Amino acid sequence: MPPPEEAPGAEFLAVRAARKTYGAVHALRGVDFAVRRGEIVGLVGHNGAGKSTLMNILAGTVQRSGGGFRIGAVEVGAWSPHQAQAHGLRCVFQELSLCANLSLAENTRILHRSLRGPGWRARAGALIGRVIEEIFPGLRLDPATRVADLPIGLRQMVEIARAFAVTDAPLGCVILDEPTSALGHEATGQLLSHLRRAAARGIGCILITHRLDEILAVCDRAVVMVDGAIVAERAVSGLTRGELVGLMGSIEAAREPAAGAAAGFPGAAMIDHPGRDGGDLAVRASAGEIVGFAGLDGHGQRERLRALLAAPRAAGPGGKALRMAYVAGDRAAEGAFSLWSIADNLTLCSLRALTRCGLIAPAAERDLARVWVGRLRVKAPSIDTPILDLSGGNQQKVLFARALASDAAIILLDDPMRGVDVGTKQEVYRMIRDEARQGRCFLWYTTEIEELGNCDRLYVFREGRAVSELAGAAITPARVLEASFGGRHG
Amino acid sequence: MDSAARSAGAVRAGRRRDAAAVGLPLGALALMLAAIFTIRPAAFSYFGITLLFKLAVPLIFASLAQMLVIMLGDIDLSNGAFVGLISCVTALYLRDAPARALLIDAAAIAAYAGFGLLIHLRALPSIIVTLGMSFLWLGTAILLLPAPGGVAPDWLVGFMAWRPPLLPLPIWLALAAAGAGHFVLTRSSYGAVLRGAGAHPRAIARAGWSLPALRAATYAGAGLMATLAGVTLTGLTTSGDPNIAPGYTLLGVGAVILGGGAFTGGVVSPVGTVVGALTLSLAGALLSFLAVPPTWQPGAQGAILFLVLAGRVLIAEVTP
Amino acid sequence: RAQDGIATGNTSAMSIAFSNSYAGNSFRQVMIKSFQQIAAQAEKEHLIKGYTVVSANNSVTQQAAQIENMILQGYKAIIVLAGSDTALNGAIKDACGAGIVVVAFASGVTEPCAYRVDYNLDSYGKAELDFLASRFGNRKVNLLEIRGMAGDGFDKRLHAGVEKALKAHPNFKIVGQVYGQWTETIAQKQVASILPSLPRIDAVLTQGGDGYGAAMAFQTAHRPMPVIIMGNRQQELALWSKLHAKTGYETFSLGATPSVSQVAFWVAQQILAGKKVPKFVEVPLLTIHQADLAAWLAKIPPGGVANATYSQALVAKIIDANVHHTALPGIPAPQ
Amino acid sequence: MSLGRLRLAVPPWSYGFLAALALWAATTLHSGAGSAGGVLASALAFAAFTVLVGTGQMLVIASGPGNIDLSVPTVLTLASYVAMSVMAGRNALLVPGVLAALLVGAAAGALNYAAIAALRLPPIIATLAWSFVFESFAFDIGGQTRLKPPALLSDFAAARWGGVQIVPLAVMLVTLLAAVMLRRTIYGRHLLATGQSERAARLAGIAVGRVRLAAYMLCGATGALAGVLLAGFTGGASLNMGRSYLLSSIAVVVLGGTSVSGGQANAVGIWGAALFFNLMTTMLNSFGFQAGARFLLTGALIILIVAIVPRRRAA
Ligand SMILES: Nc1ncnc2c1ncn2[C@@H]1O[C@H](COP(=O)(O)OP(=O)(O)OP(=O)(O)O)[C@@H](O)[C@H]1O
Ligand SMILES: Nc1ncnc2c1ncn2[C@@H]1O[C@H](COP(=O)(O)OP(=O)(O)OP(=O)(O)O)[C@@H](O)[C@H]1O
Ligand SMILES: [Mg+2]
Ligand SMILES: [Mg+2]
Repeated sequence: MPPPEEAPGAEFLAVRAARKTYGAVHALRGVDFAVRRGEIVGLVGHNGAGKSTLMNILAGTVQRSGGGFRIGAVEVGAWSPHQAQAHGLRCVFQELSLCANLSLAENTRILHRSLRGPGWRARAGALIGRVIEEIFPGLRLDPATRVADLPIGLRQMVEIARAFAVTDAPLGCVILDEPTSALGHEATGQLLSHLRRAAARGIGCILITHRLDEILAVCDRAVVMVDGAIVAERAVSGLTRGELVGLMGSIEAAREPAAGAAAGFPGAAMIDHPGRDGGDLAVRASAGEIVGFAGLDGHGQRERLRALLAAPRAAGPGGKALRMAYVAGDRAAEGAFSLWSIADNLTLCSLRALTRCGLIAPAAERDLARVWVGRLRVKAPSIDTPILDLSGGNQQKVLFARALASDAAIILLDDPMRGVDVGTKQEVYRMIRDEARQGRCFLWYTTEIEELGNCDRLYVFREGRAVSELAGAAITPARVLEASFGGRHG
Repeated sequence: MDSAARSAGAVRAGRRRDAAAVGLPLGALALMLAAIFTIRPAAFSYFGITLLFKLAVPLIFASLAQMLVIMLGDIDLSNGAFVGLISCVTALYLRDAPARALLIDAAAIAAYAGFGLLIHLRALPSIIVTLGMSFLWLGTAILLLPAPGGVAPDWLVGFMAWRPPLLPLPIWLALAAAGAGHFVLTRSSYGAVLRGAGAHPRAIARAGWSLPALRAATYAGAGLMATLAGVTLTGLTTSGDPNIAPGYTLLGVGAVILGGGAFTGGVVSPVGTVVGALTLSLAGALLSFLAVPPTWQPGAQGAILFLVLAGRVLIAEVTP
Repeated sequence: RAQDGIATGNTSAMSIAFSNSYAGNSFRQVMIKSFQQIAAQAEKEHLIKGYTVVSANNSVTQQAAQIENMILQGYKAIIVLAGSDTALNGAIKDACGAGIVVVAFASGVTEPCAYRVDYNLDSYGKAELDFLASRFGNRKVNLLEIRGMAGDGFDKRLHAGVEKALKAHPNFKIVGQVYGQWTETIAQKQVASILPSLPRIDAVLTQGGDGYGAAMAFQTAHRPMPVIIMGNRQQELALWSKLHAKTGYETFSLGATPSVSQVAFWVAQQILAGKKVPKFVEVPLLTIHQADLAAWLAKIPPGGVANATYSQALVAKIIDANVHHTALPGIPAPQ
Repeated sequence: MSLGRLRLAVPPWSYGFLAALALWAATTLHSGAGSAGGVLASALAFAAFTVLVGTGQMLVIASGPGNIDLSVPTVLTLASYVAMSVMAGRNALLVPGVLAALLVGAAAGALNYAAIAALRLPPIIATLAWSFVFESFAFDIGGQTRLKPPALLSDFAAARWGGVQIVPLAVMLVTLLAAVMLRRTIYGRHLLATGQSERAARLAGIAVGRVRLAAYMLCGATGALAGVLLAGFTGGASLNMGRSYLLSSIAVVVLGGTSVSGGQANAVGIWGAALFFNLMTTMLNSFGFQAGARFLLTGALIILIVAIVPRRRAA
């Protein structure tokens, strides 16, 4: 859908010279930012650029260290989540903000205070059901479902719907911080078209995403942040992906072909994991191979990765069982150790190699951490920085480094690029290919179809089974999609 | 899309889980009652059931107090000592100076809320703060009443001995407590916010609620429940004792867990808790029906606990 | 006028229950065993139909619930060692209301319908201080008092006895007070913690179960051993005997006998058999003087407590002595 | 501002030591300089047992939210009875007795974990239920008597080495070992990782179950060791010897800077907290407050200390 030609409406909210510091870290260094009614603003920037911080300040969940704040024409001092709600500002945060123990209806009630009194549950259920149907038609979730029972993708959809639901205060602006990182292909499309519809009704939107195509598809204006400052602002019409990447200061490398097989691999077989039944292919992988797990989100790829982890290992060269490492995409729940520094997180899987006479050698440990922080360009003051102080993407890099730094011969990647910026992605792709060339074996589950181009071979999953196998030149988005939706493939 | 089917399945699983949370302690309770009625058929009477569950009434309220705190993801080690303090206040003042008794009770509840606030604002570990609180309650109780004594007002003793129609008083009170708890915490719109605050406080704060206020309110609610426990207990014992109920602290935790609660915050069931309290109270008393040699009585108590709770494995089976 | 001697009413169809508040120390273990022994004997002799012992885990609310259950089970008498002076009043009243004989022993149960079998705790404190007076005369004496548990009725009554007795001895001064909870290890820790801040201690008042801990604390702190009133535990007596051999150390030991549970048993049985029994039955404390020390030591098992067996006849005599306000039959030292 | 900087310069776990120091000073002021040495010696001697029990408890608490061992007092008692029974008062049987106690402690820990894992019980309930069972075993073994230690054990427990008590020194060694284990061994890292996030630890290749099992077994073993030493120090194993270690073992761990939500532990801080508790008892005893006031002050001091310790706030 092309952006509308008419000028956007009146200014809804603006910050001037907004600053935020965390101790010595300047997360925001004097940012001017405004959003108008009916306007969709795309916010892009590398990991740790300060996007989430800026949104948190707008939503009132983080107090700014300095700068002005205007809502409509009124200058405001203190700003709280409650005030933000009352003025019709909603935020879908990068880490989900639904209470897992509550039902959809109850979660809706949390955000909408007017849902109370007799019959509130029915009203809340009807409201959330209606909005879900409007944004993601055909989803039909029972409002009595507990959020804990939903997979992450559905939770994200519910949270988005909750933000767009309207009760007493009119909706002014919705902030979406990487809403599509957990959404499948179809849902992403549905969301983007809903954003356009909402904008047409005069609702402002701020969309943060690392998928630049989404920015180009729906936004009116793109704002680029680098290191806590806004470095560029452009109207999107006429902007190309290359230009946008250029504004962010990193150049997108041209995609190299997968190189594993070309360099004389595959080597020794490392994995031969039988399927559950006849319709489920055995997963095989060899040293030097990058094997992708494709298919729609939540069709059993992750479960298969976990099964591989638990299965008995093949013996390696020395007769010892091959070791595996796992990189989780859900870093908060399955990856990061929140009380630890970068160094502690990074070296966890390499401790055996760092041990001298039964004790871990601190110097060796720090060296290892420094090397990998350097290689992956983790943006942090030091290797002793607590991992939670890093931006989401940088945390993910540390988890990547943990797996790569270990002596694991097989590395399982569970949608590991969630929330990683384009520049870093390119670096990581390169690193994966390098590591594969040196004899490691990767099994890589991803929901992003372009990423699959890095694989030598892939298994497409449907309804919990690996239903087909594609290799080399056969890996094209069209064939992957066809297999995902059940088209027969030879 | 299979999301509709998945969601419907999840709803069914959720209902099963809720039912199991209450059904499990209920089953254990039924089994124990069956054992008692077999050993002693005379117990199956209005009079017998009254005697069996009399002392469960204060434990029900103490468990509900503990449940509120566990709902926030905290634990309350001062619960039993607080019940002791209230029992002293009740026995000392409620008969002759009711206004004074109510004032002290109100101040104690406010103190509870204040400590809840302190725990939240300074992000303190509740386990140690409530341990400190338990000393405060005990010290105050001993200052007020240096040795067991005092007299409960006649109306209170009379009420606890009242024989209402149809069902024995303890059963009526259990039904009322479970019903009120279910309505406030599980059904009402504010209950949803409170449970949410226990599970994911950040999400609740982001939705514009004041966490300090929610926490203070919940702790005050816990204080109120513990006060009810102290008052009803005094009505049963007819006098006050600072050391009367330290056992309620862990029994209450047990009742909450048995009733399907979890320490992760936000996952509690008032109905389950009430049934859990009835079950545990009976489990402690069951020893007098079983001819267990004295040496092995503590062991038998441990075994009963294990048996009663072993059903959780079944819950885990039905709900992956 | 009550009939003296053993009442012989037929109690062979009646069962007696014993509700005990706490079983977690050796004193209580011996007490339970003493009860079981005498009750089993009585059962064999068809004096009773059956008996049961139930211990609550130091929880008075649980004990109250257990008593309520005993009412349901049709016991004719319930013997209670109460975890609280007052907290069981409701349950005891229910039992009395159901026509059950309730005998509370070694506890200050205040419910008037219950019979009480107890020591005279005033005499406990008095005996301690009188002995010390005999040792120290009119010299100024510094005392350390080890009490039981704060907020407990037994502790309060015993302490009140001590205070009363102190009035007669103005030269005695309590310079320190700790709570040992009738537990050796806790008493040792508490005494050790206060010792450095105290002047010379001449004597230590105890409540039973705490004398040895106090002695250990003095020993570890390398302080001169004061006259510690002992509590009839074997290790206390052994230490006393050892010190006596070495330095001529002399003290005095007194305390409850665990077998007071037997007295309570017979009192209950006698009431059921029709004997008129006063509401308060005083039982004698067991005292050990230097002269009897060796004899007692030889009889008590290592790590055990001085004990005596109460026969039905002896208990009948104790009851009669209470009725007539005559001297209680003492517990003779073993020969 | 300067206060804020001062607070940051003082690590949280050292607050116990500072508070202990203050209490020590107060007691000394009250009862004369001559008492200072004796007060400290007695505090050290008794703190040693609490620290020993607390060190095991710390490993359990650090192994994840909700993990706690309430069976410590009865394990301590049971192991002590087993040890005294095996030793039978003879010096020659000292080593077998200690080994038997350690075995009992470790087995108790394993049973605790087995109930937690197999019956899916919250640790607080599972360990409580086991503690009842262990109590019955202690009743059965020792019940009616107090078992005496061999002379060698009593001598060791009271021994001094140039005026310094041996047992506290030995426990300091245990503290050191625990601290090194947490920071510098693979097991320590795995334990702390497990404590922070079980799922993440599993995916990082850590055998979470085995790590927790080991924590519970170590906890049982330290409790058992404390039981043996305590029997030596107090002249015998008695049924209620473990009574005061239930809440104190948890309190010293938390006050010592270990997080109740798991994943973070501090072995050295336990000493500060244990000294604090012991010196508080000393102070309250020597000031001669009434019982009620003693409890009030105890509660107020505990809350005060935790409340003033600065901690990393959640964002
Ligand atoms: N609570 C905090 N404490 C300390 N530093 C923080 C905190 N939150 C964010 N930061 C720092 O602020 C900077 C901006 O982080 P922010 O989360 O806004 O980045 P982002 O642009 O959203 O990145 P991403 O795309 O990875 O989500 C980062 O350097 C981060 O390390
Ligand atoms: N990511 C991984 N990398 C390497 N090994 C792993 C990984 N995950 C699990 N394992 C190994 O697989 C085996 C089984 O793992 P599992 O998670 O079932 O262990 P657990 O249940 O925590 O421990 P236990 O077997 O003691 O109950 C363990 O030996 C573990 O070391
Ligand atoms: Mg972000
Ligand atoms: Mg396993």
